[in-house]
Amino acid sequence: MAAETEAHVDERIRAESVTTKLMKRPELGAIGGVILVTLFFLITADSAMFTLSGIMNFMTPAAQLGILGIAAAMLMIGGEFDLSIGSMVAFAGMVFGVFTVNMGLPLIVAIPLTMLFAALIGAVNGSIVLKTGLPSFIVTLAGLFILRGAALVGLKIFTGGSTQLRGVRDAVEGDWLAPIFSGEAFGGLFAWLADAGLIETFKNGTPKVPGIPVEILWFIALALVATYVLLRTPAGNWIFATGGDSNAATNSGVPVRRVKISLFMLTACAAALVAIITVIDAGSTDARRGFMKEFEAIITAVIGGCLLTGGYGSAIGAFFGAIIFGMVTIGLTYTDFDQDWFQIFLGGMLLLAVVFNNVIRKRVTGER
Amino acid sequence: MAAETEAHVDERIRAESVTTKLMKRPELGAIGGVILVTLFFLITADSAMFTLSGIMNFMTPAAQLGILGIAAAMLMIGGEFDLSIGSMVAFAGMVFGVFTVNMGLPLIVAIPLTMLFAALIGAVNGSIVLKTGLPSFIVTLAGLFILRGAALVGLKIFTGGSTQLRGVRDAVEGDWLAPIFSGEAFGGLFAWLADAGLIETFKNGTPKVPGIPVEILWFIALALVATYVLLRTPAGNWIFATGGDSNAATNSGVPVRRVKISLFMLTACAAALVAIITVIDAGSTDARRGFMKEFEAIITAVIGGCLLTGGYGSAIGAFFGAIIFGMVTIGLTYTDFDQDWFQIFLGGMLLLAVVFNNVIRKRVTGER
Amino acid sequence: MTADSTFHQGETAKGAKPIIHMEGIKKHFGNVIALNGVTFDVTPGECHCLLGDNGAGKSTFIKTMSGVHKPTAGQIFFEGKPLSFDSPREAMEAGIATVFQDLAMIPLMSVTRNFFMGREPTKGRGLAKRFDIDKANEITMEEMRRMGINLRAPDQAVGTLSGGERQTVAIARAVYFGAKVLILDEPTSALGVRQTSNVLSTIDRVRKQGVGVVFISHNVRHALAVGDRFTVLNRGQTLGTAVRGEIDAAELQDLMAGGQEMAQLEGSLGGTI
Amino acid sequence: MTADSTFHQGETAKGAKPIIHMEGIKKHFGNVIALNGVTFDVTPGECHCLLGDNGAGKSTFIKTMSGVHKPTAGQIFFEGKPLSFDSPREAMEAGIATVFQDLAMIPLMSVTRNFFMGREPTKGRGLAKRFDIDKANEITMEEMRRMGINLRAPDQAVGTLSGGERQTVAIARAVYFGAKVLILDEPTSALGVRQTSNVLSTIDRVRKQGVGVVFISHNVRHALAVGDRFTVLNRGQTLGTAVRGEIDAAELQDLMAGGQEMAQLEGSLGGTI
Amino acid sequence: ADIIVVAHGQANDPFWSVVKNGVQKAGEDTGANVEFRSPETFDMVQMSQLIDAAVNQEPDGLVVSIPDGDALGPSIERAVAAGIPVISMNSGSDVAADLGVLLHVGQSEYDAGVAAGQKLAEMGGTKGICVNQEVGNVALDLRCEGFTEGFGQEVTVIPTQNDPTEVESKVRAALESDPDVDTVLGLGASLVGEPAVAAVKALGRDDVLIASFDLSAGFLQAVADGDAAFAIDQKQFLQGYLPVAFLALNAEYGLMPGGNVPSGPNLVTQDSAAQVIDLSAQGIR
Ligand SMILES: Nc1ncnc2c1ncn2[C@@H]1O[C@H](COP(=O)(O)OP(=O)(O)OP(=O)(O)O)[C@@H](O)[C@H]1O
Ligand SMILES: Nc1ncnc2c1ncn2[C@@H]1O[C@H](COP(=O)(O)OP(=O)(O)OP(=O)(O)O)[C@@H](O)[C@H]1O
Ligand SMILES: [Mg+2]
Ligand SMILES: [Mg+2]
Repeated sequence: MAAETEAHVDERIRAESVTTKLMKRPELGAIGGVILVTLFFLITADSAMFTLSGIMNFMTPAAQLGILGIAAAMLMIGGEFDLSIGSMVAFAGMVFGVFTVNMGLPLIVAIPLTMLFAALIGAVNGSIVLKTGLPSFIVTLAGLFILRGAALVGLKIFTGGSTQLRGVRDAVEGDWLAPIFSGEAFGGLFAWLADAGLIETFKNGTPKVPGIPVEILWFIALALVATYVLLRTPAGNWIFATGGDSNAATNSGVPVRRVKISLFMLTACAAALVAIITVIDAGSTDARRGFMKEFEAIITAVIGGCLLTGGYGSAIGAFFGAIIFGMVTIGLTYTDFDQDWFQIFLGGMLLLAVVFNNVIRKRVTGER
Repeated sequence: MAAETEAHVDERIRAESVTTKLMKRPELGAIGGVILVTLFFLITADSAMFTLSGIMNFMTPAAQLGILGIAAAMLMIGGEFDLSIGSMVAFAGMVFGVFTVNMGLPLIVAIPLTMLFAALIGAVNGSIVLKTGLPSFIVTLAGLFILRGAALVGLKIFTGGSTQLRGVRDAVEGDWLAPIFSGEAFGGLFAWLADAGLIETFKNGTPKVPGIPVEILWFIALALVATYVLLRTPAGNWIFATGGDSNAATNSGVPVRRVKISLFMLTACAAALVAIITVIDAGSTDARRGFMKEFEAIITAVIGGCLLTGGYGSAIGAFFGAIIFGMVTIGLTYTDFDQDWFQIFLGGMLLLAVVFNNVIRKRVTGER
Repeated sequence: MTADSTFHQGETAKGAKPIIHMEGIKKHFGNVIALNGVTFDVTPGECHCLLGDNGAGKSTFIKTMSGVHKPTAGQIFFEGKPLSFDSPREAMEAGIATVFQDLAMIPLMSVTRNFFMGREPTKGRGLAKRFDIDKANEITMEEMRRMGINLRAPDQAVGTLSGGERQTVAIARAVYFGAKVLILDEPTSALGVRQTSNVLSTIDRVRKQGVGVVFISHNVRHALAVGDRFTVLNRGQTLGTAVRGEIDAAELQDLMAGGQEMAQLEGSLGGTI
Repeated sequence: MTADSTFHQGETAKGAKPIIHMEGIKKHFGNVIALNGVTFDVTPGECHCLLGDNGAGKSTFIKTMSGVHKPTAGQIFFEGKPLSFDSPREAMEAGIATVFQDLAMIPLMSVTRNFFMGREPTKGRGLAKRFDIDKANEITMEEMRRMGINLRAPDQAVGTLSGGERQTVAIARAVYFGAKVLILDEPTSALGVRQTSNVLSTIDRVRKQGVGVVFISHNVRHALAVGDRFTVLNRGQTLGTAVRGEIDAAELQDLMAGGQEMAQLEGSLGGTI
Repeated sequence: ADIIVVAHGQANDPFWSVVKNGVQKAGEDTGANVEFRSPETFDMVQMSQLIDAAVNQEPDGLVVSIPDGDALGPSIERAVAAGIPVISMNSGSDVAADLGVLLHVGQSEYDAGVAAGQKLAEMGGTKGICVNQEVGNVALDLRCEGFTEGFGQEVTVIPTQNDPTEVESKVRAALESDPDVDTVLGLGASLVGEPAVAAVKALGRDDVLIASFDLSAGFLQAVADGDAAFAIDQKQFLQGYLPVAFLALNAEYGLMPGGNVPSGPNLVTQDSAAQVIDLSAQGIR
C-alpha cells in the first residue's frame, strides 16, 4: 500500500473572501461592464430609458442577439466558430415563411421542420470541418455566402420575384403555438398590474408595456440551460475539454466529433429560433435578415469573456455581453450626443466595459 | 568530453520527391486553389477575363485586398487580429484627403504624415492589447467602430456636412510622387507594345491596358518583402515564435512586446497605403471606404493557410489567397450566372479552392 | 549490440494468455519511419517494461496500442480476437487506460474536471442527470493523496500545478480507470522520490489485482524494481525480450543505450544511471 | 525532519564570490503562497543542486531567478549588485541561460528556429542583414550530436520530436548560450541513459569552464554525481544547504521527501530511487 | 444585343431587386442579353472595377448608377472612350453629362428628400428624425439633407444598422426620449418604414407622421390603413427597364431619346396605396 499523505489544512494558502471567490468565476466577470454601462446611461440618458417600457425596448434586441451569442459562446468554448449564423437567420426565416405561407403548415409542423433543416445544415458544417480538418472559420464563411445567396434565390422563387415574403402573421394567426414564439407573455399579469396602478398606462388604461416580449424569456431560459449544461453536466465538461485541447480530449476518451457536431447544430438551431421569433413578430421576412449577426454574436461572446482560442468562457458571460451590446447600441439614442458620434461611442463604451470587467477581476482576485 | 553520436545517413527516413518537399511549404499550399479557380473560369467565363486587360481587372481588387491580407497574415502569424483595418482605410483616406485637399500639402509631406497617423493608431491598439491583456479581437473591434465613426465625423467637419470628400485628384495633379501611388506604371512600354501590335488596342489605337496598375506592383513587392522577412530574418523568427506560444517566446528571450506592437503598426500602415492608393485613384473618399475589408483580409490570410491560433502561415499564401478571392468575386461577372446566385457561387468556390489546397497537400505529403 | 542467451524475440511470459498482443506493428509519419515491425504482448497480472533510447519509438508504439494512431501495417489482438481501435475512447471502453508522455491534460480546466474528463460520474436520472461534482472532487482529492500529493483545492487549474503534481493527476486518473491494461509512458519522469515510490508500489498493487501493466522508463532501477519482462526497442525495432531474473542492470542498460558507447562519468553513479 | 550538523542555512561555498545571490525570496500567486522566503546563491565553477518534493517551489524559484516571475518580496544580487530582471531577455543578456521544466519551445517551429529563437545568427549587413540559416542548421545538428541525438533533419517541427529529443534541444540550446549561469530544471527527466550521461558530463564540462550551474533533479544519484552543494526546498522554504561529501544519498533522499514516510518497496532499489 | 448593368446596390436589397426585375423584363421584351452586377457592399472602389470588367467584355451598351462621380468617372470615361454607349440611372444626374453619358434615368435623391420634407411640413410636422440605415452611403445621406432642407424644422439623423429589430427599438428610443418628435422619415420601406410603424404603434401614439423612401408591400399596407403618411416612389422598375430598352433600340436601330428621363419622385398616399400593394409584392414597384 502506498503511504498516504495526511490530509490537513494547508499553511501555504491564504484566506480568500467570498467576493474574490465569486469574481474568479468567468460567469460573473461581465457583470462589472453591465453596471458601468448602466451607470453611464443613468447619468447621460433620458429617464425614459430606465422605465419599464424603456427596459423592454433595449432588452428585445439584446435578447435576439443574446440567443445567438450564447450559442456562439458554447461553440467558441468548444473551439470552433460559426460565421454562417447570420445568414442562417435569413435562410431559416425564408424556409419558415415558405412552410407557413406557401404551404400553409401549422406551427406545430412548421417549427420542428425549420429546426430540422437548420440542424441538418449545422451538422453538414460540422462534418465538413471535421472531415477536411480545415478551420471552421473558413468552412462556415462559405456557409455565410451560400446561405445568404440561397435565402435570396429561395425568396425570389417562392414569391415570384420579390425579396420579401409577407403574410406570415396572417398565416399563423390563431395558431395555439404562436404565443410561445411571438408577442408578449404574461399579458394578464401586466393588465392586472396596470389596473392596480403599479405600472404606467396609456390614457385608455391599457398598460404601456403589454407584457414581456417572448424573446426575452427565451433568452433567459437559454442562458440558464446553457450555464447548467456547461457547469453541471458531463457534456459541459466535454465541451471545455474539446475546446481546451482537442487532441488531449480525444486521447482522454472525450467524443470530440460528437461534441463539435452537436455544437454546430446548436448554433444553427439558435439562429432558426431567432428567425422564427422575428419572422412571426414582423409578419414578413426578407433576404437581408440577420445581416452581420454572426460577428455581433462573436463580439457578444468575447465581451462575455470567451477566449477565441477555445476552452474558456461562459454562457452567463455572453448573456451579460448581449445586454451590454444592446444597451449601448440603443442607449445612445436616448442621450443628447450628436448621433454622428454613435460609432465612436459604441466602440469606446465596449472597450471601457471590457477593460473595466478585467480591471475589477484582477483587482479582486490578485491575479498576475 | 561527451561521447558523440556518429553522423550517418538515417535508415529510418524514406526518400522524398522534390514535389513533396515543395508542397510541404505553406507558401505553396494555396497555389492549388489558384489553379483550380483558373481552370473553372477558363471553362465557364467569357474569354475577355483572361485577356491582358481582364487579368489587370481582377488583379487590381486582388492587389488592394492582398496588401491588407499580407499584413493581416503577418499579424495573425504573430498571434493577434486587427479588426480595425477596414475602418482604418476610411479614416486614413479622410486624413489624407484633408491633408491634400483642405491643407494643400504636397504628397511628399501628406503621405508620410498619413502613415505616421496610422502607425500611431496601430501602436495604440497594440499597447492597449499588451497593457490590458485583453484579446486583440475585442480591442481592435472597438477600433473598428471608433475609426469608422471618426472618419464620418471628420468628413462632416472638413467638408462642411457631406460624407464624401472630393477633389483629391485635382489636388495631387502634377505632384511628382503621384505616379508611384496611382495610375499605371510602365505606360511607355505598353504604348510601345500597342504600337507594335503585341497587345490589344481600342479602336482609336490607344492600348486597352495603359500599364500595370501601381497597386499590383505594391502588392507583389509587399509579398516578396514579407516573405523575406518571415523566412530569412531574425524578426521573422520572432514573429513565428510570438504567435506560436508567446509565453515560451518571452521565456526564450524574444522581445514579444516589440514584435506585437510593430505588427499592429504594420497592419495600420498597410491600410493607410491602400487608402492613399484608392483615394488618389478615385479622386474622392467617403465614410464607407474599406467597409468589411478587415474580414476579407482575415479570410485572405486563412485561405492562404494561416492558422487563427497563430504561429503558422505565410505571406505568399496570403498573396495567393487574395488572388483567389479577387478572381472569384470579379470572375463571376464574366460568367453567365445570374447575379442572384453570386453569393452561392462565391461561397462554393472559396470552399472548393481551400479544400482542394488541402487535399493536394495531404495527398502529396502523405500527412496523417 | 549485446545479444545474449537470455534474450528471445517476442516470447510470451510463462505461456499465460495475453490480454493484448501486437504483431509486426509498423508506423510511418510521411517519410519518417517511426516503427518498423514491433511485436509485443502483455498478460494479466504482469508488468511488462518497454525500454529504449530516446526516439526509439516507445511512445509511438503505445499510442497505436491505445487507439491514438492507426498502425501503417501489423495486427492487434485483444483477448485473442483481432481488433483495431478506431479511437482512444474505444480502447478505454475495452479497459485500457493510458498515461501519455504529454499527459493529455487541459491546462485551463480544474484538476477534477481533468481527472474525470470523458468519464464523468453522474447523479440523478433522465433530464436531471448531472455531473456529480462533489463526489468527483472527493475522489480526486483522495486518489491524489494516495499518490502522495496533497492538493490545495480540487478546482485549481491544471496549468498552474507543478510538473510533478500534474503528472500525478494523470497517473492517478489512469490507475483509477484502468480495468484490464494500464499503460504508463514514463510516469515517474517528473516525480519526487516519495511520489515515485508510491507509483512503483501502485504498479505492484494493480498488477497483483490481475491488471496487465505496460511500463516505459529510462530508469533501469525503476524498471528492474517492478518489471516482470523487459522488451527493448531500438530505432523502431525490437531488440528482444528478457524475463525478470535472467538479466542484470548493467546488461539492460547497455541494451537501452542502443549499443552505443556512453560517456564516462566519475564512479559515483556505480554503473547504472 | 532530519536536521543534522552537516546542514547550514544558506552557507556560501568556500567563501567564493557568488554570481547570483537571492535573498529571502517570496512569491505569491493570488492566494497561493509558492515561496515563503528562500535564500540561495551560485558561484562560478560550481554545480549547486536544488532539490525538493513535488510542488516545493523549485521551478517557481528558478523562474524568479531567470526573470520570468517578479518576486513578491526579497532581493536579487547579480555579481554583487542589487538587480531585478524585467524580462527573461534581460536575464539572458546578463549571461543566464535556462532550461525550463516546460522547455519553452514552439511545437510548430523547426528545431533550428527553436534553438536560435531570440538570438539568431545573422550574416550580411544593413538591409541585407539576414538570418544565417545554413550556419544555424549546422550548429544545431552539431550540438544535438554532442548530446547524443542524431536528428534526421534540422527542419523537423519540434512538435513531432520524441519527448527526450525535445528536451535535448532545450538543453543543447541553454548550454550553447549559457555564458555565466546555466539553470537546468529537471533536464534529464525524459532522457535515455546515454543522453543522461551526456548531460551529466556536459554539466561537469561547463562547470570546469567557470560557469555556475543550478541543477534541479528528483534523482538523488544524478545530483550526487555532479553536485558541489545541495539545497533542499520544502513547502516553499529552505530546509538547508549541504556541501558535497558531508551528506550521503540516504540522508539527502529523506530530506527531499520532505520528512514524510516513503512506501516500502522490494529491496531491489537498494535504498535510493 | 449584349447589355450590362452595373449598380451600386445589392441584388438582395429589396429596392435594387426591383431594378433588377426591370432589367430582366426589358431583356425579355427586347430580346437583349442582359446582365446585372453589383459590388458586395456599398463600395465605390470595387464598383469601378466591375465597370472595368464590363468594359473589357465590350458590350453593346452599358448602364451604370453613379453615386460618386469622382470615383467612377475614370471607368465610365474609359467605357465611353472604348465606344460603348452608356446610360446612367438612379443616381448621378449631376455628373452624367460631363462624363459622356448619353442620358440619365432617375430622380435626384436630394430633390426627392426636399419634396418629402415639404409634404411632411405641410401635413403638420414640427420636429423630425431621419432614420439612415447606411450612414456614409452618399445617396442616403443626400436624402436626409434634402429632407432637412424641405422640412424647414429641426431634424436629427438616427444612424442604425441593417436590423429591423434594432431600428424599431431605436425609433422607440428616439420618440420616448424626445416627445416633441412627431415626424419620422425612413430611408428604406421594409428596413425602416415597417419597424417605424410598429414602434409608433407600440408607443400608442397616433400623432406621429411616418413616411419612407421606396416601397414595400408591408409599408404600403400601413399607408393604406392610415398608419403611415406616404411612401416616396421613384419607380425604380423604370430605372432598370428604360435604359436597357433604350440601349437595345440603339443597338438595333440607332435610336436614342434626346434628354434625361425623370422616373420620380412620386408620393404614394392612402388613396393610391392599395393598388400598388400587389405590384410591390411581385417586385415591380
Ligand atoms: N507526428 C510525427 N511526425 C514525424 N515524426 C514523428 C512523429 N511522431 C514521432 N516522430 C518521430 O518518431 C520517432 C519515435 O518517436 P517516439 O516519440 O515514439 O520516441 P520515444 O521512444 O517515445 O522517445 P522518448 O524516450 O524520447 O520519449 C522519433 O524520432 C520522432 O521524431
Ligand atoms: N501560476 C500559479 N498559480 C497558482 N499556483 C501556482 C502557480 N504556479 C505554481 N503554483 C503552485 O506553486 C507550487 C510550487 O510550484 P513549482 O512548480 O515551483 O513546484 P516544483 O518544486 O517545481 O515541483 P515539481 O518538482 O513537481 O516540478 C505548486 O504547489 C503549484 O501548484
Ligand atoms: Mg516517448
Ligand atoms: Mg518544477
